[in-house]
Amino acid sequence: IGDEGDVESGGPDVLNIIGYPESGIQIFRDFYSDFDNGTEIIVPDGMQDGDLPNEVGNEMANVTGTGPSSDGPNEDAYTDLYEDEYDEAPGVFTAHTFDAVAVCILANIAAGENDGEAIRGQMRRIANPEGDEYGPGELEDAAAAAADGENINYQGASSTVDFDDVGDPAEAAYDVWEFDDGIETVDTVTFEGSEPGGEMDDDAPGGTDRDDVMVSMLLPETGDLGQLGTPMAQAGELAADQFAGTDFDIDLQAEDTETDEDTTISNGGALIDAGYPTIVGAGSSGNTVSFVGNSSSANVVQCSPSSTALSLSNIDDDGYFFRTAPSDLLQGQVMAEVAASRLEADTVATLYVNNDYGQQLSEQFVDAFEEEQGGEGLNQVSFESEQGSYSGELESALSD
Amino acid sequence: MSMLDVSGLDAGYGDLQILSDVDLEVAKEEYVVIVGPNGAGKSTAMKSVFGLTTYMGGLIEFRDEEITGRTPDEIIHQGIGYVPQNDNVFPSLTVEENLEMGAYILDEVPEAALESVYDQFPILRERKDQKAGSMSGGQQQMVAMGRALMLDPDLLLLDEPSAGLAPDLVDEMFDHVDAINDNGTALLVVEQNAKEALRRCDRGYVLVQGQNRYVDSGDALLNDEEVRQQFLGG
Amino acid sequence: MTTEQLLTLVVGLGAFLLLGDLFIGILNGTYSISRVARYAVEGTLYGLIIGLAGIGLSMTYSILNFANFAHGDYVTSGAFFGWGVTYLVAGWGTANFGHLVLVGPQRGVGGSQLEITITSTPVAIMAGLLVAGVGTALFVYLIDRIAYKPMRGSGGIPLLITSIGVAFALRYLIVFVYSNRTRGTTSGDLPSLDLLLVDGWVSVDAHDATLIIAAIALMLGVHLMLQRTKLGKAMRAMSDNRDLALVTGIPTEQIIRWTWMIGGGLAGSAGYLMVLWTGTIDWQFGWLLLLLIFAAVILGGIGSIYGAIFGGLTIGISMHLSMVWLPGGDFTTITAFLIMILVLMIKPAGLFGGKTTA
Amino acid sequence: MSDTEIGSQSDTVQPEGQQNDVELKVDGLVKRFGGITAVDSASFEVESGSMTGLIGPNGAGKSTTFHCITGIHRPDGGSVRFQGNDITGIRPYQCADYGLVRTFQIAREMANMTVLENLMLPAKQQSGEQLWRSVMPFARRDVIEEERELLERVWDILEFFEIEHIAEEKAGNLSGGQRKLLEMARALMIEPEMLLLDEPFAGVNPTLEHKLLDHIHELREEGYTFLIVEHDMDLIMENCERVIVMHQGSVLAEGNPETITSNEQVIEAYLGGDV
Amino acid sequence: MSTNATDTRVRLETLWEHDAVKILAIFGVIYLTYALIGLALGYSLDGIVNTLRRMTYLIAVYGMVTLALNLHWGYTGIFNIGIAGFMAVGLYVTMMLAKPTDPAGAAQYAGLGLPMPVAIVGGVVAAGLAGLIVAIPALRLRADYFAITTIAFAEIVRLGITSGALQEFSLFGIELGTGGGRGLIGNYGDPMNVIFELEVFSSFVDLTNSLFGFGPRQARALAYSMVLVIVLTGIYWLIQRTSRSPFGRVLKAIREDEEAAQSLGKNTNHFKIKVFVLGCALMGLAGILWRFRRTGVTPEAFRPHVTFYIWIALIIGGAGSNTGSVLGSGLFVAILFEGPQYFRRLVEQVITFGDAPNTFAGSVAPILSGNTAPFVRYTFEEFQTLQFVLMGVALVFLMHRRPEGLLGHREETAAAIPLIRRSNDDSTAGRGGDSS
Ligand SMILES: Nc1ncnc2c1ncn2[C@@H]1O[C@H](COP(=O)(O)OP(=O)(O)OP(=O)(O)O)[C@@H](O)[C@H]1O
Ligand SMILES: Nc1ncnc2c1ncn2[C@@H]1O[C@H](COP(=O)(O)OP(=O)(O)OP(=O)(O)O)[C@@H](O)[C@H]1O
Ligand SMILES: [Mg+2]
Ligand SMILES: [Mg+2]
Repeated sequence: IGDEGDVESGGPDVLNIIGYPESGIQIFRDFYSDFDNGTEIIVPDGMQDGDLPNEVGNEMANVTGTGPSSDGPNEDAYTDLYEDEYDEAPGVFTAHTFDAVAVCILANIAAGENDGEAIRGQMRRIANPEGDEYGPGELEDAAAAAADGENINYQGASSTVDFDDVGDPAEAAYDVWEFDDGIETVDTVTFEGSEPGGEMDDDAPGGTDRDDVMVSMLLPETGDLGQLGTPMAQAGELAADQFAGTDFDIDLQAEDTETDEDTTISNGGALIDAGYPTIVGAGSSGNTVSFVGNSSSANVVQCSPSSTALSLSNIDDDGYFFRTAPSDLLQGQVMAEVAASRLEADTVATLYVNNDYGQQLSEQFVDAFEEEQGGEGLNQVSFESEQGSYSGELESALSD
Repeated sequence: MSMLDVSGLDAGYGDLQILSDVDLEVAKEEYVVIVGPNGAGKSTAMKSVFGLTTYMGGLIEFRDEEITGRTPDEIIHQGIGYVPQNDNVFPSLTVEENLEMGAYILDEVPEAALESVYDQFPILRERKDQKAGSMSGGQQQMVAMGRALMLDPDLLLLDEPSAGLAPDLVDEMFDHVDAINDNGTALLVVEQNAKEALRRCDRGYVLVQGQNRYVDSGDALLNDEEVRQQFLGG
Repeated sequence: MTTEQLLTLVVGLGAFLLLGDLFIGILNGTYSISRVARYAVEGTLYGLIIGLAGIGLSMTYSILNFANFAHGDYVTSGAFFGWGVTYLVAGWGTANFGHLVLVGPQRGVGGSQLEITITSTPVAIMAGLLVAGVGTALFVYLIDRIAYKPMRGSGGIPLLITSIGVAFALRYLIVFVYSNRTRGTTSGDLPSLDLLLVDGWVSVDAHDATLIIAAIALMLGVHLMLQRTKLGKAMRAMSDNRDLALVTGIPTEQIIRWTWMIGGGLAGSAGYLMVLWTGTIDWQFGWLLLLLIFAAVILGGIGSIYGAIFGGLTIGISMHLSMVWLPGGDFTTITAFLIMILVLMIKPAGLFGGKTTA
Repeated sequence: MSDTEIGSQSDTVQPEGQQNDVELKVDGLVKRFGGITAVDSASFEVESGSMTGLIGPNGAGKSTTFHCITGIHRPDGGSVRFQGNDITGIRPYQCADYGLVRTFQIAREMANMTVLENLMLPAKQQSGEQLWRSVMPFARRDVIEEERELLERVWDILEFFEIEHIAEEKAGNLSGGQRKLLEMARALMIEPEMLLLDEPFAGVNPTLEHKLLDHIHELREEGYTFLIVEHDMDLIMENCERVIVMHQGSVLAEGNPETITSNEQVIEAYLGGDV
Repeated sequence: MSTNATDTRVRLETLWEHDAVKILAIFGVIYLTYALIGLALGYSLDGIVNTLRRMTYLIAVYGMVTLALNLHWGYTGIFNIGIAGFMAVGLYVTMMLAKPTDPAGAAQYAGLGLPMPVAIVGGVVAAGLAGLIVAIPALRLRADYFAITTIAFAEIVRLGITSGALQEFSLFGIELGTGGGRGLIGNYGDPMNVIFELEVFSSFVDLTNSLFGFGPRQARALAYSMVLVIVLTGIYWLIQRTSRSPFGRVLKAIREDEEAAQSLGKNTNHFKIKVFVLGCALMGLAGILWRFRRTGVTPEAFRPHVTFYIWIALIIGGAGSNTGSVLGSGLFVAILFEGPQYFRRLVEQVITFGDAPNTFAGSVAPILSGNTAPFVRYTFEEFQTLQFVLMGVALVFLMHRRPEGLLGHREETAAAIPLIRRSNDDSTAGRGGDSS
């Protein structure tokens, strides 16, 4: 078979396929049936689905993946909680959702009222350094401390959960994984991105004598990201359940985005109307981008657990938008490094889903690979989801 | 003995009633003509026999059996043929295919019937592979009639067979119609060429505003001063 | 007239230049031969599916005189019916009945676990294809009874609007029943024939071959059926003039029923074969195919089954060949639509013009 | 016989008309559909203010000739002149602008518009047909004024044809004959100078036919020119001063009714032996 | 008493004949219902007002597009199913014109930095031009071929702006971009600032604050909805005038029989192109107003289903009636678009469901043993999906039962004046006598 690969030599050493399993199944099928000539493949979090090899009908041994790690200080505590409750391993972004819900509830308790503006001022007081540390298993104590107006430093399941001045997580960790009867993490890379910081209120009113603590989730339970969103919502419920032993009644409401812009706006609007001061969501960056204007203009805090697009860092949000998921700025670097050192590539190409996520990650990856790793980026080819065949796209991406 | 017997028929389109209390009778081998002003409901009456209008009351019997509510192919099975007023050929089918369609309800194309139609209208044999849509108006009228004759019906309804035909063809058409009648087929014919039709028929109806106005033998109607003045143009 | 001639000239010249460029490019090595050949093979397979599905659309279009926007969802329905049966046969006893018949709505049951390929489970695939055809035929007939029959005789546009409603309802009912998960339906290990073509390989695997054989067999079958029976003539008669057909004694309802069933059966089979070929199934692939099917049918001229096949192949091949000049997949669909629009400009009645079913 | 010209030599001899102005002149008109030549270099003239009949067997090309004159079809050859202007191959709406209007063999009423709306439609030079005039407040005042005047004219014509009683009826609900009346009334609303009538009396009851003919004669007196396709020979003989006979796409004969009826070729091709 | 009763009934019936009354009554019912739903869901006043505001926004935008479609289909018989494409052209062009020349921060792509009013005009003109490009070659096609051409055009537009080729491009040396699949971020400040920065507006903010407890940004949103209602009224008026005029009469004639209209001296192509371009421009305008205040837009927003929504709204209201178009949009938004979700929330408020089965099979199997609960739960879980099924079924049902819609049966007279019967003495005074 060796010479078969040589016939069309050249082409990239590593191909980065950025997208979701919905299209990924077809892309990999086409790849293995017509283009498998020894090229290594790297994929980001979007493809982190342990079932993919089954759907593709191939072991996918040449695929290496990266993804935001749930490598927070309290990852294990969280994993135990999750497995106890749902009897399955937590998936990608579930820890981020857990943390987002926990922080939103704690900030609400600290603010003492269901008011988005007040909660905005408490988010960093709850999460950032300078304060007693609490983890996922200690949320009842954390709630009591927050109600007393104390400074607390929530130490999450996904990271330490410290927000920088634009509301992004200051620290991020990435797993490097492979397919091996599911997802097998083979390495973890931690980044110290930016400094924790940004505006916050000077003190916390707190108090226990109050109405329900209202918090909501706006996650994709159906649509393209439905597979991803359902466990995320479960993790969010788990976080709310941790407050069961406190004085507070938690009112957690979930709405579906259907991974669709209009539905996001419509169902998110209903959450705002119902008076929820915080919204954990939305799932995909595209939906989040279009919803940020609505939440911030209604003075509602939005905290996304899975929108990783770069553009969200600087979006016009009046300080209301936070996220527990790291920006793709970092994932691009991680992938570049994995490609260069682990996979020993000199040249790379990307095949990316034509949306915010795919485009940005592709650019970040190639930039990082060229500038930091000194390699060469060949083709960056976009694809539309839901095609019957991707051979044309693969052909272009793999050409020299 | 009457073959077709329509009595007290009310019919129309949707909510719109066109015919009220219309009686029509055609006896075996009889040649009956309906005349009347435009919009009187002549075509409507014919369509009603075939169940193509909204039925509103009355009785339609064929050989003493009620046929209201039957589908057109059932009625054709009973032995009635119909040539509508306009658009009465399948333009993209050849002449022969048009004729074959006339015998669709049979399993086999009846060769004898085909031959006899060709004998009656020799031009059709000459042009049997031409698309019917490219035939002239008069030729199309022959195709339409030939198609209706394929099953050798006992009663044939013809809606304005001479409309739009050149004078020589009009005469020819009337002769054809006569011949069909002579072969034993009863006829119910709507004609605007009223004088000629009445001259040739056994009996005539004058239909006005959806109602029977006069019924009489053709000659009697022709000679009736009032009918002449009002409906035959003097 | 003159503008049409001018357009014909321009388009003809354009096509000539492109083909010339392709030819020269291949000769002087600008375009890789194997690559062009791969595009051509891929395009042909795609075109066969579009053409097969297009026959049914074309027939109902000409007889009932309306553009059926639900046709794409018939394709999807058929694929799901058929693959449910394939899963059942291939996985009988190994998994829960519900999961099998719903083509694995949840993870865990899939083509690779059941090891489905034409060589390892030929019976399951034959049974699936049969059910895809017959089941869709009956299903489409049922839809006709419910949705279209009450509107017989309405104009083309009200029916078209109705069909948009049917398409919406059907597509999301598929989601409701089968879930919106995209899944892989076949196993990866598949015998294939690799041909060395000067500068690279062109591979045709067993499923490609199955698609070609089945599609051609089905097309031939329809051809013979319409030639040998008077059904074909009656269909033409009906598309000429429904009312006249009625009073001629042609059982119009029966003809309509057959038309729907033949068209539906072909659509279902096309859907099944498409899934066999691509190896994945999801709830909207038929809908996404629909506009291409329309393009093919219009290109070939409505009412002509040969037109539909020809149109399908033209669309499929030109979509893929367009990648020679416009690499990546961004412009394939745009190419197909532009070709359709251009043909409509030049020949408003389609290439095969008029009605020539059978 | 001597007055009958054969084929296209028609323009050499002046027939016995009252005025000698040529209103419409068709020269060498050709129209093909695929393999069929529907009109095969037909040439004839129609004099101003005359009533001319156009007859010929089915499929002779009469309707097609009308289509070509009025721009529904674009002729493949030949020329058409109307009042001295070359109007070959013009668009149908331009034809109406010149004052040449036709009716259809099968009435083409606007089924879902009322008879009134149908008749308001054709009038020429309605400033309200410019979008901005209909919309802008000041300009619209003039439009409304025009509409009032137009409505008056419409009622006049309804009375002329004695169909006031169906004025508010939807045109689609009219009977075949009423539609023919509407068709003609609508053509007159354009105030044309010449009317081409394609079988205006086919399917019209004889009594009504006579009334219509009276109307046509009245209109002629007002100076309209008529060219009528008709199969009813009696009608042609009694009402037309000139007759053109078409056969297989070309003009077979032209002349006054008496000469035409005695022309052997015409008898053979069209009238049948027994006339 | 009874005469009084019949009297009021008659008076009510005559009242009902007025379009304004119809609109007010139906919208009154819609708003009241939603206010009550809000109360039942425990919304506070600002939540309820906000719900109604969003409703107004949606109805106004859908209303505009439906009116434009009515001009195409209802009046002229032009079958346009490429609506989404024209909306996309309008919005994208406006955004590209308005975006600042310097692509700083989150906004990756540069624009021309034109003032918003100019950009809007640009977008509307561009949508109109797109209409012209489609119309000139395609309007001579059969209605259904034309329809397929328009939807193909809309897909070409959507795929074109998604494609990498137009992601960033330069036109005459000016940097522009559609952003490809990533879309555009509207980093040009609030386009409504023209109004919002007026002095009077601050008192409006104070007013909403004291009435509903709105913050300034919510007040802006409310004001924006009101602006949309005004624009909708303007478009309604424009199209109403258009249709009730000699111009509208020709459109109607084209719908009925284009060739005959030509023979009556009407340059129908001219009219069709004009009206198609006008409608497309209005669709572009609606596309702009729909989304230009949002943070960003992606091409996904213009998938064909948007077009079908508009069609459903038109069919509900009745093609051919402008009032019907507005009513249809209202009912579409209230019942089919937003309604099902509110219904679900209401039910969830009352009943708490346990976990639903994961699959359809899992929900159906228990039915055999008489337990329908899992099926009900599954159905509820899949409510979003069923909403689309409902839309489809509604469309089919309408086409069966009421193809003319709510008001389409009432053909509006196409004349600038009422076509009344002339009084008798008038006719004898005229030239009436000469015909007898
Ligand atoms: N499909 C239809 N729907 C509604 N009304 C109709 C329909 N067909 C005919 N009518 C109406 O029914 C009446 C009778 O029409 P019909 O065709 O029976 O007249 P007719 O006597 O045959 O006249 P003609 O000699 O002109 O053909 C007319 O007023 C006509 O307008
Ligand atoms: N659109 C067309 N396509 C093909 N052939 C046509 C077309 N229109 C007319 N023809 C053919 O042209 C010839 C002349 O037709 P035309 O309608 O002009 O005849 P006509 O003299 O008006 O006859 P009639 O008295 O029957 O109305 C016929 O042979 C007809 O079949
Ligand atoms: Mg009749
Ligand atoms: Mg004719």
